[in-house]
Parts: sequence; C-alpha cells; structure tokens
Amino acid sequence: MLTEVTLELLQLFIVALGSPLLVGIIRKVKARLQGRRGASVFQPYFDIRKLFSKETVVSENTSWIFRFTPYLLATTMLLSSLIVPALATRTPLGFMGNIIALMYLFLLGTFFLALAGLDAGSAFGGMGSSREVAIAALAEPTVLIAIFGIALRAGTTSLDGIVTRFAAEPLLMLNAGHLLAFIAFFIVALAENGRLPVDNPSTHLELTMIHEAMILEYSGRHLALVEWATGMKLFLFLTLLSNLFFPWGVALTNTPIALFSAFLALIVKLLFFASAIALLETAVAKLRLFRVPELLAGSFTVALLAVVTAFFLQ
Amino acid sequence: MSAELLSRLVTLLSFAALGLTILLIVRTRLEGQVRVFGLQSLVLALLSVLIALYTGRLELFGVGLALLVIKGIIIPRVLHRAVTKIGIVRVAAPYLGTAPALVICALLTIVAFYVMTPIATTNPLPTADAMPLAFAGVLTGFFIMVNRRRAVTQILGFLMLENGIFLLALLTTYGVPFVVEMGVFLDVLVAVLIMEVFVCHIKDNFDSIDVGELGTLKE
Amino acid sequence: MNAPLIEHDLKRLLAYHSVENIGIILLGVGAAMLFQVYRLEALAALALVAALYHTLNHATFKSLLFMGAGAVLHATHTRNMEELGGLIKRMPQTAVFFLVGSIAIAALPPFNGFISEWLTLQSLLLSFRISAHTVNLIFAFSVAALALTSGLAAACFVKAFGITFLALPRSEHAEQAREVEWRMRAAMALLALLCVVLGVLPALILAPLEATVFDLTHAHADMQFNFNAVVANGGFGWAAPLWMGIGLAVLFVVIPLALRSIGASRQRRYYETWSCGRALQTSRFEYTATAFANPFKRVFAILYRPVKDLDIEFHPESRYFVRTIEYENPSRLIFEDKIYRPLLRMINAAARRARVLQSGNVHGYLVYILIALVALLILAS
Amino acid sequence: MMLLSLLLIPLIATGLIAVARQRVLIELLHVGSALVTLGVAAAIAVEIWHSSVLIAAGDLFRVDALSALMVAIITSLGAITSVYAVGYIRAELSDAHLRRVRLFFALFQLFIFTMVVAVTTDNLGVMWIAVEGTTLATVFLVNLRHTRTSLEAAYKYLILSSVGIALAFIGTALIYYAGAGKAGEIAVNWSTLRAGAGSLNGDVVRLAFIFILVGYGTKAGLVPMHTWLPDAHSEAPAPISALMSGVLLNVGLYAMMRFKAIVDAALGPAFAANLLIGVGLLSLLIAAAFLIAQRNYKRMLAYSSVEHIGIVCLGLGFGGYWGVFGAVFHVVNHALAKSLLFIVSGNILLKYHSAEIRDVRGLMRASPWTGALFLAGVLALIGLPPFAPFISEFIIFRSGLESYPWAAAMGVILLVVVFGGMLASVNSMLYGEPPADIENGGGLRLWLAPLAVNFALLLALGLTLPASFEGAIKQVVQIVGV
Repeated sequence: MLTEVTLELLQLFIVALGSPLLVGIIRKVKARLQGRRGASVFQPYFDIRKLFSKETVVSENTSWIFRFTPYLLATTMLLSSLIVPALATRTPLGFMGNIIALMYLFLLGTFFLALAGLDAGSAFGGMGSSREVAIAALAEPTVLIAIFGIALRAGTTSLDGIVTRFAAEPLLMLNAGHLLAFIAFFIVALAENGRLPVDNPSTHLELTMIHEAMILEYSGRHLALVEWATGMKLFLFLTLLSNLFFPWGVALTNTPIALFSAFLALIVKLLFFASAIALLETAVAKLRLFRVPELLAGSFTVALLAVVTAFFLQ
Repeated sequence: MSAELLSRLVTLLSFAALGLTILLIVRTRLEGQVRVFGLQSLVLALLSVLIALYTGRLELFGVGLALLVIKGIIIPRVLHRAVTKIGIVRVAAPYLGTAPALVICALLTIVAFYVMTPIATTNPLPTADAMPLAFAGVLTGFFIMVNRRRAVTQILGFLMLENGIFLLALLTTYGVPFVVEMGVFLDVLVAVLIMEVFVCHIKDNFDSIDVGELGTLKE
Repeated sequence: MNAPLIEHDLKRLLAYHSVENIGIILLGVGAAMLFQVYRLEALAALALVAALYHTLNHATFKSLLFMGAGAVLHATHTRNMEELGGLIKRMPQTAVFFLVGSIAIAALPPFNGFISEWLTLQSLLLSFRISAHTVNLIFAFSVAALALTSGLAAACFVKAFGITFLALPRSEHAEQAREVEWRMRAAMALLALLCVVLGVLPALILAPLEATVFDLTHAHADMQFNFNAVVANGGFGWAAPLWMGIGLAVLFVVIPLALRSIGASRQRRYYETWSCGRALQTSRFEYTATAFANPFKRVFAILYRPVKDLDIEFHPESRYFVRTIEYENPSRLIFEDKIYRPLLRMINAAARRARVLQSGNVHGYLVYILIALVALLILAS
Repeated sequence: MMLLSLLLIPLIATGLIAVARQRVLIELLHVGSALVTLGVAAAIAVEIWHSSVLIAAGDLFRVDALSALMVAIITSLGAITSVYAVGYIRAELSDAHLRRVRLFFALFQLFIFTMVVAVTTDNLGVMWIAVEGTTLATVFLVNLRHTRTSLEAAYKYLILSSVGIALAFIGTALIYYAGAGKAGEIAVNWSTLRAGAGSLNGDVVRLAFIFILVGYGTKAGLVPMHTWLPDAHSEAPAPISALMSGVLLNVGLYAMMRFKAIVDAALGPAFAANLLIGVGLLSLLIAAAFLIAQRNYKRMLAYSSVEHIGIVCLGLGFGGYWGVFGAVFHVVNHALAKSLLFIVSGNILLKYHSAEIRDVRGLMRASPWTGALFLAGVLALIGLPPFAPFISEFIIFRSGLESYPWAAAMGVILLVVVFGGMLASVNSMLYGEPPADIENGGGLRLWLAPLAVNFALLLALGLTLPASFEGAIKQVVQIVGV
C-alpha cells in the first residue's frame, strides 16, 4: 500500500517538477543548435516563480470560465500523470482509464482552454481557440487509429497492459506496423503540444500563433499555471512515446531498484526525445495553418498503414 | 351410373358452364348478363345433384338446392332489381373489344390447362378430368371483372369466378363440408347484397356505374 | 458529420448533432450485427449495450441542450449566435447547465457522453477478433470516423458555448437578456444532474441494459463493471469515470492550496482586454461564429465550398483609406450538392414513377392480382 | 366453455346494440362487451400458457399458443380502440345520426367477432368464411362517412378483398384435396393436417400455397395485392383504421403462417421461404416508394403497414428460430405502434379537419399530448431504440444476414429510405407555426388515455424482454414451425 502511494506521488512529482526542466532543455538544445548560448535549462522555473509572485490582470469582459480554466488545465495534467506509466506499470490508479480515456482527458483541457480564449472577447483569443480546436479535432482520428495499431499488436488498450506486453515480447516491436504507429503518434504529439511545424511555441507574431494567441490574456499566476500545464502535457506525451513504444526499463515490479532504474531510463529516453524535437524545430519551418491538415492527413495515412500491416502481416 | 358416364356428363356440363362464362363477354345488355349467370348457377346445381346421385352423399343434394335457391334465384332477382333501379345509363366500351377479349380467354384457358392438368391426372376421382375447365371459368370470370367497366358486370364477373371456384371444389373433392359450403353461400349472398347497395350509391353519387371512373384516391 | 460547425442557428446546430449521435448509435448497432454474423455474441452484446447506453445519454444531454437553447431563445428572442454573447453574466445558471450539456455531448470525462462513446470505441477496437480483413478495415474506418466526429463535436460546442455565452453581447437582445424562470432552470438542473450521475455511475444503468441485451442476444456482454470501474473484454480497456471525477475534484482543490502554501501572489486587478492599444473595447472586436468556423471551412473546403465575397469601398480621396469593408462568407455543403441532393432526386424520381401504380383504377388493381397469380402459377408448375 | 363465451359475447353485443335505442346504452354495451371479451381472452391466454390447447364445439374450435396470441392482440387492441371509438364517434356523429351510430357499434362488435372466430377455429373452411366475414363487416364501416371518396374506397376494398379471398378458397380446397382426398374423410383441421403434412401430395400443396399467398396476401396487404389498403385505411374512421391496420392484417398473416407450417412440412422450407422473401421485399420496395413525400398522413400510415407486413414476411422467409421469432414479435410490435398512430391521427384529423400533411403544422404546440404520442409512435415505427420494433427488426435482419444476406441487405437499405421519408413528413407536421384557426389544446385528449398501454408496452418490450413473454413467443414459434 505504502509503496503504491509513494509510487503515485513519485510520478506526480516527476511530471510536475520535471516538466519545466524538459522545456528548458529543449530550448537550450535548440539555442545551441542555432549557435546561441541560450538561457539556463532552469529558466522555466524562474519564469514560473516570477509569474507566481506577480499580480494577475484579468479582463473585465471575462467570466469565471477564464479564471477557472488554468486550474482545471493543471488538474487534468496532474491526474493524467497518475495514469501514465511513467515509472512503473503497476500504478494503483492506472485503472482510472485506458489510453483512450487519457486522450479524452487531454481533450477536456483543450476544450476549456479554447473557451477561455473566447472569454476575453479579443480577436486573438478567438483566433487561437478556433485554430487550436480545429487541429485537436483533426488530430483525433490519427490518435485513435494509432492506438488501434498499438492495441492490435498488444491485444489491449490499457496503458500498463501495452507496456507489459511489449516489455515481455520485444520481438513484437520489430515490425513495420510498430514503427509506423510510432511515427503517426509522434506527429500527433507535435500537433497536440503546439510544437513546430504545427505551431511555434516561441512566437508571438499575431497571425501565426495558435496556442500563444489563445492564452494571450493570461498573466500572473494564471499564466504560470497554463505554462506549467503545457509543459506537463509535453512531458506526458513524450513519456507515452517513450514507454509505449520503447518500454525498456519501465518497472514491472514496484521494488525500489526497479523504480530507480526506470527513473534513469525515463530520463535517458526523455533527453533523447527532447533533443529530437529541438533538432526538428531547428530543421523545419512552421507550416501555414492550412497546410497543417495535410500533415495530419499524412500522419493519419501512416497510422492506417500501421493498422493494415498489423492485419495483413502478422 | 358408372364412373365413366359420370365423368363424361360432368365434363360436358363443365364445358357448358365455361361457355356461359365466355358468353358473358359477348353479351352487353345487363339483363341478359344476369340471366346468363342464373343459367350457369342452374347448370352447377344440376352438376352437384348428379354427383350426389353417383356418390349417394345426401348433403350434396342440399348443396345443390341451396345453390339453386341462392345463386339461381335470389341473387339474379337482387341484381335485376338493381339493374332496373339504375335504369338506362351511358356506358363506355370495355377496355378490350370482344375479339381481343376472346383471345385473352383462350390464353387463360390454356394457362388453366397447363396449371391444373398435372393435378387432375393424379386425382383418382372420376370428376377430376374437368378441373381445368372449372379453373378456366375462374380465370375468365376474373378477366371479366378486369375488362368490364360497369359495376354490375364486375359483380357478375365476381359471381362467375365464385361459381368456378365452387365447381373446382366440387370436382376435386366432391365439395367441401356442408357447413362450410353453406357459410360460403351466405357470405356470397351478403357480399352481393352489399355490392348492390354500393352500386346504387355509386349511381347516385357519380351518376354512372362506370367504376373505371372511381379515380380520386391515388398514390 | 461536420455540418453543425458552419451552422450558426443554435437550435438547428443541435438538430444536426442529433443526426450525428444517431450515427454513433447505429455504428454500435451495425457493429453488433457484424459481430453476430461472425458468432462473437459477447462482443455483439457489448456493442449493443454501448449503443443503447448512448441512446439514453443522448436523450438526456440533448434535451438538456435543447432546453438551454430554448431558454436562450426565450431570453433573447434570437437563435442566431452572431447576435448573442456574454450571456454567462446575464443568465449564469443556464450557462452552467448548457456547459454541462456541451461537455457531455463532446464526450469528455467525467460526464455521460464520455463513457458510452468510450464503450462504443472499445467494441469497435475489439473488432480485430473478427478474422476477415475487409471487415477489419471497415471497422478501422468507422473508428476514425467516430474519432473525427467526437473531435468535431468538441470543437462545435466550444463554438456553441463560447460564442453564445462568453465575452461581450453582440446585440442589445443579448444585452437585455435575463435569467429564465425557476421551473425551466429546475428542469435543466435535473437533466444536468442526470448527465453527471449517468457519467460517473455507469454501473447504475449498465446492469439493466446488460440484462436487456442478454434477453436479445442470449450472450452476456463482454464486460465487467462495478461502481469503481468499467472493464471491456477482460483487461482490454479500463475506465473509471467515478475516480476520474474524484481525482479531478481533489486535485482541483489541492492546487490552489499548494499555491497558497508556496506563497504565490494573490492580488488581482481587473482591466480591459488588450486590444493592440486601441481606445475602447467593444463586441465588434470579438471573434464571430463565422470566423470561428473558418478554419474548418478551409480545411474541409472540398466539403463546404466556401463562397467568398469581399467588397471594399474606398475613400474618394485616397484608396489607402477604406470606408467600409463588406465580407460575406456563405458556404454550402458539397455533400448536399453532390451526393445527398442527387441521390434524393434519384429516389424521388423513382418513387414518382412507382406512384403511377396506384392509379386509382380498380380494374388496374385487379389486373395486378391476376398477373401476379398467373405468373406465380406458371413459375411454380 | 370459456372459449364459447369469448365467441358469444361480441355476437350477443352485436344483437343487443342493433336493437338498443339510447345512445348511452349502445356505448355502454359496446365498451362493456369489449372489456369483458378482453377479460375472457386474458383468462384463456393464461390457460394456454399453463396447459397446451383449448378445444370447444367438437373439433370446430381449437386454441393453441398462436391463436391465443392473436386473440390477445385482437381483444386488447379491440378494447383500447373501442374506448376511443366512443369519444371519436361522439365528435364525428351527432345524435341526429343515431342509426349510423348504432350501425357503427354493431358492426364494430361483429368485426371483433369475425376476427376472433377466424383465429380460433380449427377448420380451414370456417376460417375462410370468418375472414370473408371480416371484409363484409368492415366495408360499411369504411363507408361510414358517406362521402364520395369513402364510397370509392369501400367499393374497391369490397371487390378486391372478395376476389382475393375467393382465390384463397381455391387454395383451401386444394389443401382439402391434398389432405382428405385420399383418406376420404372430410373434416380437415389444422391439427390433423399438421400431423399428416409429411405425406401430402407435393404438387398440390405447391399450387395451393400460391393461391393462399395471393388470396390471404390480399387480406394481409402484400404488394401487389395491397392496392385497396391505403384507400380503405385512410377513409375509414380512425378507430376502425386502427383495428384494420393493427389487427386485421395480422389475421391475414395468421392464415399464411398456418399454411406455411404445413407447406414447410410437406415441401421443405425453401419453397415458401423464397416466395415470402420475394413478396416481402417487393412490399418493402413499393411501400418505400409511396412513403417518400406522401401527401396524406393517414395514407402514410397505411403504406407503412404494407412495409411492416413485408418485414414480417421477410422474417418468416428468413426462417430459422430467430427469423420466425422476430416475425412473430414484430407482429405484436406493429399492432401496438400502428393502432396507437391511427388513433392519434384521428385526433389530428378532428383538430385540423384535413388529412393532408401540408395542412398540419405545429402539432407540438397546438396539442402537445397528441403531438408527443404521434412522435413517439413514429419513432417506434421507423425502428429507433429504445422502442420494441427496433428489437424485432434487429432480430429479423440479423437472422437474415446469415441465411439470405443479399435480401437482408436490400431490406435494410429500404428501411433507411423509409426512415428518411417518414421522418421528413412527420417533422413538417410536428413543428412550425400552427394555422391561425386552430384552437390550442382541447381535442379528445382524455380519450387517448388508453394509449398509455400501447406506449408502455412498446417501451417495456423495447427495454427488456420478459421471460414469460419470450416463453409465449417461443411456443408460437414452435407452432409456426422451425
């Protein structure tokens, strides 16, 4: 019992505290790749702390939705962190939802964020929300087909089930379908987290920004919460990518050793993905908004191929 | 009387019945048509009595009698009354003229033979040979209902069809049980009475008994 | 499927969604039939349970939403979203109820739309138990379709709620709006409560549904459920809406406390929305429903075929001063133009031809019977 | 004894009503007899449910599960409609027309009587007479309003049904011949035929079934013998339409089921199955064609009856335990839904004084109760969950997908067409602004109360299949034969 609780708390804190670092690392690597020194990897922590200490400006047009959303967003992310098998498969609260439920949980956050974007009644917010939900909606099919692809091979949709299965039979992963599913899911992860080439997290250029436009009205603690939640979402997605597709090191038993090694493995994998994303974002330019569907359509096709291969060459 | 003789007589009378049905196609005056039907009923009554004599089934006498009374006397009376009540009415020509109509009758008779002969041959009863004729009568009566515009003629066609069916049953199994037969006669009688009422209604409402003109209810 | 997005009449938007939800239900029924054909009774039962459950949920949240729309209509005398807005301040309770309905219909946890759609998805995913590749692919596509539907539904109700209730009123109709009488609110409250209960306590309704379906298919649905969780096909999929709800609630309380404990600043100032330094902020700056739907229109251009109409009137002296800009963006569904309409026209034409059969001529009717009889007789002997 | 009383009550009621002088007395006799009959029927049903069969008057009457089910449908719907009929006729005919009032109620009882006889007798001939009797009893009812259109409808109804039934008599006679011809004994009963069906002459049975199909098919309203149905059902006063559509068609089906059992035993299932599926699909097709953009809502309901009888035939044709089960179940559901709709349509007619769909607007606002019931009925009829027809159609087409996939697929497609067609028309009736001259509420709202039974049953059977009910249907299925 105690170990379970500690495990959940451990995951909670890893996600909660690790996410800013992840963001920092991505920025750092990016800076280096672009030949800049870049800010310290701990910069996000400083930002968040500063924002928390600042006063919060709220538009008088807004309603409770606007103030409510940041908390809900953080809540959904923290809750997800209890479900995602970041360290171990035996997460006591893992039964709360399978991968599909998890995706719908993320969508809940997006839903409210979009509402908040509309709430202030500024043109930017509306533009941001409309684009955000558009992308989210278009990403849905890819997500589920990719999940279908995984479920086909793992024979289950429960997160820990998938991890256990692949950990038990690594050969299952030596398969075109697996790779394709991974690619599809990766693209979706980029889209859902507003990374390049879908959205540029570091721009505030009015007409191109999506996520940033949506949260333009936020300031102070609200902004801090939103930024933090965004970081957590990225962290969770990368964790999913690492542990669902490359489940090496994930603790199948809740012994301290296993958990510790799982922790190390997670760090390594996340570092890898972080630098991958950084590399990608320096390499590619942002797509025009209306090219995004093409990208998602591409990922959808890939996912479908994953499913087909799973059916035809088992 | 021998089975041989019976089957000959039966076939003969059945021919007569069919002939009368076809005659209805040729006759145009309503009174004449009604009389033709009465005659046919008489023939059928004769047939049933004949078979009754051969088989010694008493109820067949009863059937014959009922037939004579109901279809031979009452129904013609009723129809005659209707005809007189209607009086002279303009009447459109039937859909098919006499000649093509007769051709159709021939075709229907062929169909009847084609359909009924296989069964007739397996039927042990001496009367069975005439089954196709009876069925031809049915189809012809049906055709009269289709071809003739006047309500009264349509009813007569229906009655001919009924007669044909009665004959068919008679030939196949010496008729259905007495109760049933009586019930059937009763139904037919009531039906004709209702039809008569309707014909008069139609005359009053549409000032014509051309049922082809009843065409307001579509689709 | 995505017709509602470009629909700016609140009630018609809801009506469109009914079609969509019936689609989801029929998806479940169809899946059930296919499972039956392949002798997977348990899965068929699962799919059927999901379908029936969704029927029930659809009834609840859709009537809730219709009531909400009715309330809005009653309070503002308009159903055109472009004239609404800011209602959340004027009719707060209605807003909450409508929000609940929107979340439920968007199939987001922990409300009732989520769990039934989740079940449907599970049954569709389990289709890989069928060993016929074509069928598998059909299922794959239906999974994608269902996913897209739910995504678009979410988007659509962000629009419906956001444009109708949030920001500033776009007309004095909305300005004058007042909360509706208590009976209406009570009814909506009841339905909203139902949405929550059906959402977090699926076991309540799943038990009877399962029994019904058992009568029908004589197979127990391939699922286990209690008040903690719903499990599809052994370990294939888990969901515990109740615990999700609890978790959300707990964490939602914990976070502010944590923030206070780390001494985050709590001062707050109300100020007008940033509007690129323009003087006063009016509702004219707001994003409209049309604008909101625009990305979708662009994305599904092939389906919507947006018809642009930009009409700029320049100032007489210099063409760099614009006097008025008129921008119209009506759009038509290509489905309607290219598929539905022709299909309907075809069917109607065929029907019209068929109607000649009932000519009203009694002789004709007799001919039908005669022909039918003779034909059958000749065929049979 | 019970059986005879079941037959005698409506007959006596007919006589008494024919001589009764005061309107109230007539109405009392009418409703009373209907309710008593229902009670007796219930008792009989229970009896059958425990022991297997009831026999009366020698071997003339014999009630098994199938007959019991039909009796249940006839008497229960008879009771419901007879209550409504009182209110409807009060609104339709003032005391000035006492003769016609008396005629109406007398014939109503006679109609019930003939139907009960038809389904309870064991003798093929007597059944034939009774079925012809139903026509004769209803034809005046169709023409009750004495308008030109009602007269036209009645005449067509009389002629076409009489011809059809006459053809059915040929089939009956041929079965007689096949059954009794060799044995020489005359009385031919279902029970004896069913027993010795194996040894019947195949050719004769084959021929006979065609006559039966065409003949009783006319009564059941199967395409292409259905042409009288929309006219008669739309012209008859609402309660009669309800009984004709909901019950009388089933009597025709009942006869076909009986014969099908014999034919299957004699020839194997394929022969009857192919015919039934062909006719069923044709009915579905034609009904769909006429349901699209139908202008008259009573005719719409009538055509939907054609459609549903077609579905039942498909179920019987698909065969197998589930096919027949679904068919029998669907008979019940259709009876419930259709009688409900026709009765409600009576209210609509009284309110809007028009049977044209385009004249009916804003029903939901003008009279919410009527509108809501109408909507519920239509949703049930087009086979949406959670109503019972959805379940039965599901069962039928599921079994079809296994035995005759193509036919089933076509059937489903046609169902979708019907779905769209009917929903469109009904929407335009329910919503929108009611015409100015329509006063809100009012109507015969109270007289609709009995419909609560239909609605409750449709919903209950849609949500759960009680074991007892399923058991009963199972018995019926065994009689129809699998």
